[in-house]
Amino acid sequence: MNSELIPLMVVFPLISAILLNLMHGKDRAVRVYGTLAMVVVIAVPLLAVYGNHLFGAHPAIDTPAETGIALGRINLAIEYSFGFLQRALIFLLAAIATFAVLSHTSNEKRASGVYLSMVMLSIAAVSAVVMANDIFNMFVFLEILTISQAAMVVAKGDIGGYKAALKYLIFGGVAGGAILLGIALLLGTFGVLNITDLGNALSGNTKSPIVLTAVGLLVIGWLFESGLFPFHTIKSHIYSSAKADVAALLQTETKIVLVAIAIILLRLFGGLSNMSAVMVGLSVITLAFGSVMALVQTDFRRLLAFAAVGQAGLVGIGLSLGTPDGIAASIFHAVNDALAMSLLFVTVFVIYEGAKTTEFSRLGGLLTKAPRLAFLQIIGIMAVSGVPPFNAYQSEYRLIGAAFQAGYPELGVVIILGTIVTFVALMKGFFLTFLKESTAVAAIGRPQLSNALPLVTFATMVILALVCLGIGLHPGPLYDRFADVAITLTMGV
Amino acid sequence: MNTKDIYEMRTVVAAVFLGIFSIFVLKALTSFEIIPGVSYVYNLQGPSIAPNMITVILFDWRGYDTLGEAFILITAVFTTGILFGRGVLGGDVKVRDTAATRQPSVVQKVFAAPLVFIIVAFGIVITLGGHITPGGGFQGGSVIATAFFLSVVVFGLRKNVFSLSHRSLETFEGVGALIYLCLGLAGLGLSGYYLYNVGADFYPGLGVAQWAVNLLSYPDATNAGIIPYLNIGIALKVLSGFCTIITVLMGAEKK
Amino acid sequence: MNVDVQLWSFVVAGLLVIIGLYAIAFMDNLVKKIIGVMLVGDGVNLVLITEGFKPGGIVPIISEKLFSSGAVGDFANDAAYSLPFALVLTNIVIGASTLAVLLGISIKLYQHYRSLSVAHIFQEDDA
Amino acid sequence: MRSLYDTLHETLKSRGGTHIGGGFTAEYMLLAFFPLAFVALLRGLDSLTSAVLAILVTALVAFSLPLVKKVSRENSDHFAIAAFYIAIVMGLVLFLMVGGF
Repeated sequence: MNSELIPLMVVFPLISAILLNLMHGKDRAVRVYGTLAMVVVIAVPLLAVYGNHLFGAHPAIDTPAETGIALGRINLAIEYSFGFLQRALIFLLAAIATFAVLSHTSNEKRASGVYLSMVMLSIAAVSAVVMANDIFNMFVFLEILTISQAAMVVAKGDIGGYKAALKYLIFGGVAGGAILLGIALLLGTFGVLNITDLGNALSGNTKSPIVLTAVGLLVIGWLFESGLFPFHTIKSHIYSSAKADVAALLQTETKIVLVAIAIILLRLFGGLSNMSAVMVGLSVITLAFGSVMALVQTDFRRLLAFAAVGQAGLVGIGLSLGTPDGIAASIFHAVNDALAMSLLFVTVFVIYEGAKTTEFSRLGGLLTKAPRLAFLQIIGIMAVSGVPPFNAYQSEYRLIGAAFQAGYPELGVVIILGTIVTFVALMKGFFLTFLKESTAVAAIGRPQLSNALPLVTFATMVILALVCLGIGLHPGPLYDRFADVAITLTMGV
Repeated sequence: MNTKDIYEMRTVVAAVFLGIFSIFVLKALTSFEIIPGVSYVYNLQGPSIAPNMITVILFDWRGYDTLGEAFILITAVFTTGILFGRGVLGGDVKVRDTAATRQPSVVQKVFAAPLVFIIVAFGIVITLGGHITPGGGFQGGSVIATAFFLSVVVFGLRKNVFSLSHRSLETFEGVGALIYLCLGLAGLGLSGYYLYNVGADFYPGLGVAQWAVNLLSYPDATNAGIIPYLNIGIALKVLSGFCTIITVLMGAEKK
Repeated sequence: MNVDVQLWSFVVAGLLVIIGLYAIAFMDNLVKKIIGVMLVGDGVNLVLITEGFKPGGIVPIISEKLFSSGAVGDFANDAAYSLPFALVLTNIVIGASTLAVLLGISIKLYQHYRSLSVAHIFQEDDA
Repeated sequence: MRSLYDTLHETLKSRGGTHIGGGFTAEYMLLAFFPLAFVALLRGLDSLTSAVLAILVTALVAFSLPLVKKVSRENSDHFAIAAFYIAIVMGLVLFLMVGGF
């Protein structure tokens, strides 16, 4: 039952964060250690055995009568559970984070140890949230995630980043307060923090006003962490204020956390129709606003940021339906979309590095200068918006099927519409960057975009494109196992 | 219509909805029925580790949460550093500190210096007795940090009693966090469970080697195991974390 | 009597949360908004502390006399609920960390805009 | 009376720049989106109420054209706007969870 490698997925990045911070200033050491650490970060989730890990070795005990808990056995220790879903999500995170780290060490003149340690801290935090079977532990690591994401935005050192981080942290404080208040209500009523125990204690007991208030507060926290409706402007501000290669990491983290917390909510309050309705509603609104706002942006990074937020709404729809098909399709779409969106963010990163701007009014006619980049970006656009041979087609198709099956045909139509809007928005961005011959560009001089891409960045884009294509051609191995996860999840409810 | 007008117009709507929110929160809080829950089990089993239940929960049952909490502080310290130029992308920015030295008055000079030493001693007592009496690493570390604040406020950043450089504070912080992480790793290596309280050896069936138990058990009447060492690590980390934050915030250039 | 203490403590905690939210939503000064965030955190802390309160309970630190007499079961029955206190300690540190970062950011914003008015700082973000 | 197209064109032009095409697409997409999204959201109610509400929403959307400018103002980065919607959603979520239905 006990795998010794499970805690290392969190603890190793934490150790690396400390060491990288101490190494800051020694350029070469930071580069070498950062690269080597990522090898370990990728390897550990692949090597770890499925199972649970009890921190401090405290086993479950028979419940004494004086506790007032209506359960036979309770867990005393903080528990992590590691299965296929956790392995897939953590591996995805580690892969995208490796791209971010390599992009930093190969493109920056001076590698920043503090910055890389922030990347490490956010990896640790997301891994912990994905694996946590303890609701308070989840909260603690969500707070680390919030602050370290703000730090990655602040590290650019411009005033827009400070404003984005300020909004993010203030509302993060509100959302964190809401989550902790929800946890406090549940702790006082049921006396346990372990999610499995809490789910057992809750079963058939979700109608009391205290529990419903706690559910509402936890849902508010979920909305913030995954950037859904009222928080979507804040998330997109964060994405567009960060450097584009980090934005790829940030949006991957957001989607993973979205899935992780939604699964915790489903495990605790799965049968609650109110919660499902609220979550579906806010996800639909996010999809609508995210993709429409992407259409009217005048800056490529901002456009991508809103498109990423809209796609998060798409992921939220399937999860909040609560049916096995919907959950499996949503998790699959979260993975696909994180990959394809990362590809797009990296292409925009290249454009920014070459042209020093992503304003559409100052871009244009890059096709002749960077044909390979244009080709890769077209692949990314097709992958994100569900054009057949690529991966998101497989998941969106299943998502629509799940919506029909759950008895929400109009949700299927909304999903199709949202996908179309995203496609139009991204194609608009592609047109204005690569095809249009703009007079403004002639006036300020063509942006200097070299055809010789940095090797690491080019390799990143090619790998991501190939993975998108590969999953699109063979969705079975991945999707079937997500379907198994979803079925076990809904069986427990 | 600019945003200010909209803002004023909408205040009422937002207030109504916040009112709804508050009504439900207050209703939930006033209809609360609390059960002892896991706390009872902790209170039952805890005395065989150390007398102070809260320390035992913080560092044994939920020691892993405390690790996370320590890393939140570390993240905040790094972020504050980034804000003021350390580790910014494209090379560090040196901040010219204007509050470096300050001329203290006689009263300040006479009273501050001894007070600083008393506070430091008090903080050390709180840290080392954390598992027996109310206290612990967080409390002790923050008490020592207040001594640092006092000395910085009275004597200025450059000539304060501690004369700790930014670099050495960072090293302290790293060492504190690494003590915690490595004690956890010791548990993982010896018993297979991260942060297992090796010194107390609460579950003897796990096959922890006797030399390790002897090495990590704290020479005390109770059987606190690694808890006092974790306390020391946390105290170092909290102390240097707060000191770094105050150094950075006070060093911010006053334009 | 004790029940009243607990009830009023919960009410005060709820009010702290609400006042904090009010400050975040309606006050223009950046520092006041930050104080609002802290108030929300403190309110939640007070909720947790009150959950740990047990009418007629004792401090959850066992005395030497009680321990050596072996009456650990009595101690567990009498002592206040100790888990919420540990959680509060964690949340206090989280609050302090967030406060440090927020104050750092507001120093930077003040240096740039020479103002702490949020309406002024975010003026150019109107669409 | 001027055609709707001209009205739209002028409003979008006042946003400046070369993005009238994007603006138009967004406008039509919003027209499609809002009624559909509301139909999806209102299905918890009985069919008569939801039909009336859906028609009401469609009418509201149709009469408040052009929408793009309003929508992008409501989604700007300003702190106050974010705070406004967050306050509304916080109240609404608790109302729907605890008090509603």
